[in-house]
Amino acid sequence: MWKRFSSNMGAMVGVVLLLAVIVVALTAPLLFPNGPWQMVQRPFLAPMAVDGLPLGTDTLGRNVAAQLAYGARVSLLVGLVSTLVALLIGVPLGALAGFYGSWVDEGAMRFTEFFQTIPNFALAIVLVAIFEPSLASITIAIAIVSWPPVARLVRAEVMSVRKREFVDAARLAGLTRPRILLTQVLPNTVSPIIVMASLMVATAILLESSLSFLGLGDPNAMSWGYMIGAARTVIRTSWWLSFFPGIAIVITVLALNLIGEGLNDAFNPHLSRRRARAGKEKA
Amino acid sequence: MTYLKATTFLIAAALAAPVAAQQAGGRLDIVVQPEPPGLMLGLVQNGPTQLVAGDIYESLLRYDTDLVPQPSLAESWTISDDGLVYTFTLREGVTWHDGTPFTAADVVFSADVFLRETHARLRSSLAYVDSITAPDDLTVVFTLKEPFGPFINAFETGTMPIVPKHIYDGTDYANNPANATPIGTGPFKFEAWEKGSYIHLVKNEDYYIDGLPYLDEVFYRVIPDAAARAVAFETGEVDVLPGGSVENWDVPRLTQMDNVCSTGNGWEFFAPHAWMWLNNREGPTADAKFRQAVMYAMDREFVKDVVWNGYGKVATGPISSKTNFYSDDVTIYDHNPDKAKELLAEMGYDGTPVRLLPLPYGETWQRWAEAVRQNLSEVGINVEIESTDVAGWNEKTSQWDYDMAFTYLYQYGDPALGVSRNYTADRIQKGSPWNNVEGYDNPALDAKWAAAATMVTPEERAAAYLDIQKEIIDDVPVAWLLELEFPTIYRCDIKDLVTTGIGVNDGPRNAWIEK
Amino acid sequence: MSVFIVIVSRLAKAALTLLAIAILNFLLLHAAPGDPALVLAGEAGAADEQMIAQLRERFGLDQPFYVQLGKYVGSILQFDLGYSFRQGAPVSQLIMDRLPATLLLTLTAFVISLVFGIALGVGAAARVGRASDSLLTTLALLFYATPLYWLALMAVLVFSVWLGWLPGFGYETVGANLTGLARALDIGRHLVLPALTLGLFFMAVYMRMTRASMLEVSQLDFVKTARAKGLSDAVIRRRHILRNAILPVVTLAGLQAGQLVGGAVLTETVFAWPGIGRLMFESLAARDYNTILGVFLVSAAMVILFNIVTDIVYRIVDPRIGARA
Amino acid sequence: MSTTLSIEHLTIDLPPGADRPHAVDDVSFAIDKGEILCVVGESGSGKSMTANALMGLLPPGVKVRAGRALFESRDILKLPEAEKQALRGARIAMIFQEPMTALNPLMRIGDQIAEVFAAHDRFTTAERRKKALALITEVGLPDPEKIIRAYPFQLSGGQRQRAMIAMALALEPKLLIADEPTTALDVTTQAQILKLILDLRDRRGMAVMFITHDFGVVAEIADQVIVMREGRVVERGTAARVLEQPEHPYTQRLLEAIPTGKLPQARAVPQEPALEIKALRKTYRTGGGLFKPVREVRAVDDVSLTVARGEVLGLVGESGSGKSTLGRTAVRLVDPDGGQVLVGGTDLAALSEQDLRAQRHKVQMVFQDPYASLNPRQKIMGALTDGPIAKGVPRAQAQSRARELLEIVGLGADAAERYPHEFSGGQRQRIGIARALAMDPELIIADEAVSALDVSIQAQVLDLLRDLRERLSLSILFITHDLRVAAQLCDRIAVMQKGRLVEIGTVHQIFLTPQQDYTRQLLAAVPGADWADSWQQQAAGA
Repeated sequence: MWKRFSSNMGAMVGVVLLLAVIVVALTAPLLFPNGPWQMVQRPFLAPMAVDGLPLGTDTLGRNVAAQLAYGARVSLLVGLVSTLVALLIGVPLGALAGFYGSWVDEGAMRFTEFFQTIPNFALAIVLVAIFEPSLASITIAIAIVSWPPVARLVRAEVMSVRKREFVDAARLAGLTRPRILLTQVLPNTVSPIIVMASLMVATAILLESSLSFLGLGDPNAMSWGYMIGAARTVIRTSWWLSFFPGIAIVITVLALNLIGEGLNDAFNPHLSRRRARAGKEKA
Repeated sequence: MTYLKATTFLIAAALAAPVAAQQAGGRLDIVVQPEPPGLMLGLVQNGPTQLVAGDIYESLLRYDTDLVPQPSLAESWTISDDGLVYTFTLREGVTWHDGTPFTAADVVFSADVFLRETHARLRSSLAYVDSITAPDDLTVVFTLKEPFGPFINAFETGTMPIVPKHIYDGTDYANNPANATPIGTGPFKFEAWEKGSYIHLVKNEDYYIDGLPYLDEVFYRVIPDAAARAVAFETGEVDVLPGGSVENWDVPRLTQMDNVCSTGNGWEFFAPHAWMWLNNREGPTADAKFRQAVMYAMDREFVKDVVWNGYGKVATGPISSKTNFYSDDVTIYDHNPDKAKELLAEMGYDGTPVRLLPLPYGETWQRWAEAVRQNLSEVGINVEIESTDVAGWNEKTSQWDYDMAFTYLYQYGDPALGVSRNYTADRIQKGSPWNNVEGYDNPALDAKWAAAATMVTPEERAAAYLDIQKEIIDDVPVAWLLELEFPTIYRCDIKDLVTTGIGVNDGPRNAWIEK
Repeated sequence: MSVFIVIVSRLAKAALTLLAIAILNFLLLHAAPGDPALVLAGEAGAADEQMIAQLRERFGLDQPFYVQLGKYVGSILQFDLGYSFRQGAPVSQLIMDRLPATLLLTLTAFVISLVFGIALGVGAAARVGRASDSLLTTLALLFYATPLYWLALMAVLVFSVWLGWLPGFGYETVGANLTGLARALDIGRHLVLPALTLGLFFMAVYMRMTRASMLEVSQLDFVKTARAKGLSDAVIRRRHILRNAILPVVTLAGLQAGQLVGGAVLTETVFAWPGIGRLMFESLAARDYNTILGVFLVSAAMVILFNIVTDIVYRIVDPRIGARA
Repeated sequence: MSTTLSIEHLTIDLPPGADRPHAVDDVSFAIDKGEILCVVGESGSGKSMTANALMGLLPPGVKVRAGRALFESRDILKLPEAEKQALRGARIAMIFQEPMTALNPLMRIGDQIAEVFAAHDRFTTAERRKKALALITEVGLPDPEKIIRAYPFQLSGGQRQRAMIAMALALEPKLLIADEPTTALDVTTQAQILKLILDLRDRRGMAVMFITHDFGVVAEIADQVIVMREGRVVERGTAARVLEQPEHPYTQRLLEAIPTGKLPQARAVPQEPALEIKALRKTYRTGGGLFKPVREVRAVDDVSLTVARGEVLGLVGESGSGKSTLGRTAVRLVDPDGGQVLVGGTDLAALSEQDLRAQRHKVQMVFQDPYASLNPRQKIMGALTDGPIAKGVPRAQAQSRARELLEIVGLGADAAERYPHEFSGGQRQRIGIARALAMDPELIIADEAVSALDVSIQAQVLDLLRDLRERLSLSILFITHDLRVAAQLCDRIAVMQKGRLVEIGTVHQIFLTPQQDYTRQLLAAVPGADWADSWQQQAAGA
């Protein structure tokens, strides 16, 4: 598994990039003890124009480098937590639907479809606007719009695993259904869930930045989307204010996508190999 | 400062033939932001509606940039010496856009019937009015119950738009189908409204002043994104950016372009005054020392220079320097963090966090709130910014659910119209974000405000307002910030665009394009 | 099962879903602080109790909550989206005014992304492992990771401001009074940037998906059969692999086409495109309940419509579906 | 007779990192016109690679290293791609193992056949259609006009294989390569397809390279045989010679491993029942939505049978006969619609979910697919102890018993700490058996437990079962589609068809004096039945 993953160059690039972002996020308070909001110099200083401000200053003379570092914290936090919350909603729902079938499945899937019918970015906007922008409301709104695909994926996986013979064996062993679901079925759906989760973190980061861009960010937390939103009015005079956070988002999202793809390839070694084996089994 | 003179104006000469250089023809594209909810000025008086409908509707008077009244639908007027009787002589030969003649009956209907029902701000002035009569088709008489100095300022288009009686009399005003195609007496006629895109006005060929307007048509362009509005101006797609339609950061860049002029004029009548409501009822902000500390902690010059690009003026107190009866002979709060810390120590501030509600009107206000939070945190005040949209802001301020909240309000030329409403105890009423939202209760001052409003001579009133300003500024009921100045940006070949105290709102009437 | 019956049963289900969406959103919106009367009064710059009370009465906000909900649901059931008091027009009219712009934008973006996405995906799959494949997949990954609005900003900056090739915003040149072909061309020029920026992300999605799907299908047994028949690679790709590989792409595209309508808020905002996404966003801050609800219903209806269309397309492409059910 | 294809010293490289360097190593053989050559081997023997190399269809990374393949006096291994393409389908045709997946699911059968003509630019559209119809008729598909418009999913497995053959024959190739074309089919269908291929060979005089792992099939069809093992040819000769006098030990082992029609001695079986099934019914309903008609399949239709203590009862039938459903219903993996399943006096069919759980251990199952029957994320120890612990056996005791059982099935106790992927298919089946035994069941149901295994592995597992039967006096319900396998292990055999029990009797009764037509058909369809009998008799006599 790890061998296949580590031999995937894209995935390793992703890991390195993501680690870099994580390190920056973790060390932000050490690197910039005064926080991202302090007005340190004249506004609109270009990158490298003044020592100690490698990325320049923003509209209020705040250190862009510090903002980027603190922004990484928010992006990663919102991305991770909202994905976790989405998993907490989607995995049980999908697992129950897929495992128990019949009316449980029917009900859960109607519920899921219902959420998929509402345009999800619009729903996120309404949710954040209504609960007022804060990290908590943004995280929850993102989770609420992103769980349906999780539920569908888990349901499909559970339905396929549930048909495998070892599940029958576990039933014959006298294990209770919940225990079979937890110990036999769910562990076998972990790989696709992990792959999906890594991609969801990426999507959540994009969503958070889009909300912040529209002015629906947490005003007390410096985030990349906020930086772009704040800087877009000065994009022509001070390109770096929207350029750097944009690049930061691209790098982070790209890294997560690369990792997700790498995991996917590692979990599902090349189809031809799998097919060859399947062929052999039948022969 | 200019004081009002209650005298008779004869204006025939004032409207002498246009200067030879003025050229007719052409089209003006003006940004309007946000899209107005409606154009029937009698029903809706928000900013965008005033901007567009100011060309369609008119009132009896106009006001120049020194707030001196000028004739409009009224040719001349007199005010009795006791300040109680205002007599207006209307212009002859004025017709509505649908061809119906305009008469004094329209004025009486508008002021006494229509606007009494629909226009909250005018209603408070009309409270002083005893009767409105039309002795003949060209004369209207307003009789007051008691003298009310600022009454002469009530005849501005947005304050008292004259609406057509023949269309609205006896109808359900709000649901009258004619609201979609407004009929006024103004220099431009409503032509089309492509929702989400533009409003198209065309020249009123039958306008009662020969030669006016010069322009053939005016497009009000709806462009929801501030950056896109700036681009639109750069690429020449729009010609005029009324105050506030681009972010302040773009102003210097745009004004440095070739053939681009800007002016801070045209806001004198409104004199937008920005401050933070400080909740006087509870929390740290209930303590005057805390409020004074806030004043000292803020670097308002920095905000003016950085956030507002140098436009505007640091406010000294409740009355704008553009409004009548302003005085700077008061305590001045400079940026003095040490003094602020001292005051906080004296008061015994324990670090209780205070919530700060920015005004949800775009990046400028957001940055301003961030700068204030940083200033306050530097003197040891814990600030949390609460984010909300326009609806949430209105709800929170009018329900007093805030600690500190940004706002700005218009002053309409006179403290009795636009200032006292925010400080007197009788205006402490939940449900409105324009009254005494901070909950400042000072009975002694209440009496002084009331007296100053009904004094007859300007001199008396000036003295009374000086007294009020000195006292209230020491109390800091709210944290005054800036006298805002919203520069109007336009192509230099557009002439005479801003000639009155309400700026572009009625600018196209006289504007012309140099070819 | 015949297509007709599918449509009827899906429409019946859709009606229930839409009703549920109306109710949920109604509850959500009314839970938000502030109401349209306050906003409208607020924008007027001054108001008093009387005015706000008047407005509330006009908007029907003075009535008990359940009465408001009941009335709304009642009118929805009669296909009446209500009246926008803020805009002074029936919601259906507001939406119909804006809908063509949104449909034009999203459908163009959709077609661009689908056509180019599939074409590039097929191309990349055919050159799998080679430099051109790596280049295409890397580019796709980049577009996939780039925030839409940022790309939009950059596009305006470059193509509109610096180069001046294309208009950076708006739906058409205002007041040009163009008609016929000239107007269509004018709208087309305005359409280029927003449709491209909106389409690029989805193009990346479809490209990656097509490529993966092509590679997966090309491993299947029947492709070997086709080879054994002596078919050329091009014919195999077109007739055998692509037709099978396109099924999951069609499904995804169908799901997203509907979402595009609601998701165009960002693009419409940056490019000042007068569509319903922007209408919703603007109405939200003003708490123009009926309009927001109307936009939600219309976009949800779009989602459902697209899903049904996808279903039918699927049935046409894949003979197994109809028979199996 | 002229030689159609001649392969000389063919060597095919595997990609680096594979378990051996060459897929095919120095292989030579020839096929004459009108001759059927069977290439026999177990999985991984390189037989399919050889075929793919001839077609130019080797998977990426696998390359021909040396050798030539002369066909129509050209070395087809060295032809440029365009000429290989012209050859494929026209001069050399190929059919595959999986008729289910080998046809494009989205294209009509007629179009897929006509496509062969199009690929080689023959005939007009109308002619193509006529030819396709003729081919469909020739391969014995019913109602050609309907078949030509049908999609693959509307055809049965046998019909699809016929359609494949129609495609392969379209341009009258000189050589037909058939890669295990009947392995996935039922015996009766298999017999029909084999007959079809023989007929076509006779009618058209083409050469056939027939790849199979089944000596029964070889006996039915082959003129010449080569036996491959790990990429090398270990034996070659005429079918009769190889079958009757195998020279190479590997061939001998393979032949010995074949379950044959040789009937074991009947054992005395006690009459005490371990499992009694009474009037069991199970009907599957599909559809039944608002607009969908209900379709009913009677998977188990009023079946009664008894498995005595210590007895092995074989349950035989073709796919869709309901034999697996019967097995699954007997252990309540499927709830029956009616009837009783009595184990030690308890009616499993009547128990509530909770009561059932306490009784589950009495009947255990060994499954078909060795790769799906073990949880890949659980160590073997867990698989073997979950059940006993749930039943109330102390953990330590359950674990020591698990190690013991692993020894018994021939794996060694240390297998307990490993994961399933570390074991081969045959080893996994042993683990599956150990898992069933761990529950101390009164009866084991083995559902096609050896069907997925190679012949030699199959023989080992059957040996194990036979051994366990003796040592532990197990009662087994042995479900299989393969009569030969059933004959090896079972005391009695029950034959099922379309959900009904057709016939039940001792092995001798069923094989020697079958009472029902269907049983006779099944017996007749067993490939190589005649040969096997004769060879066994001969072997017995020798």
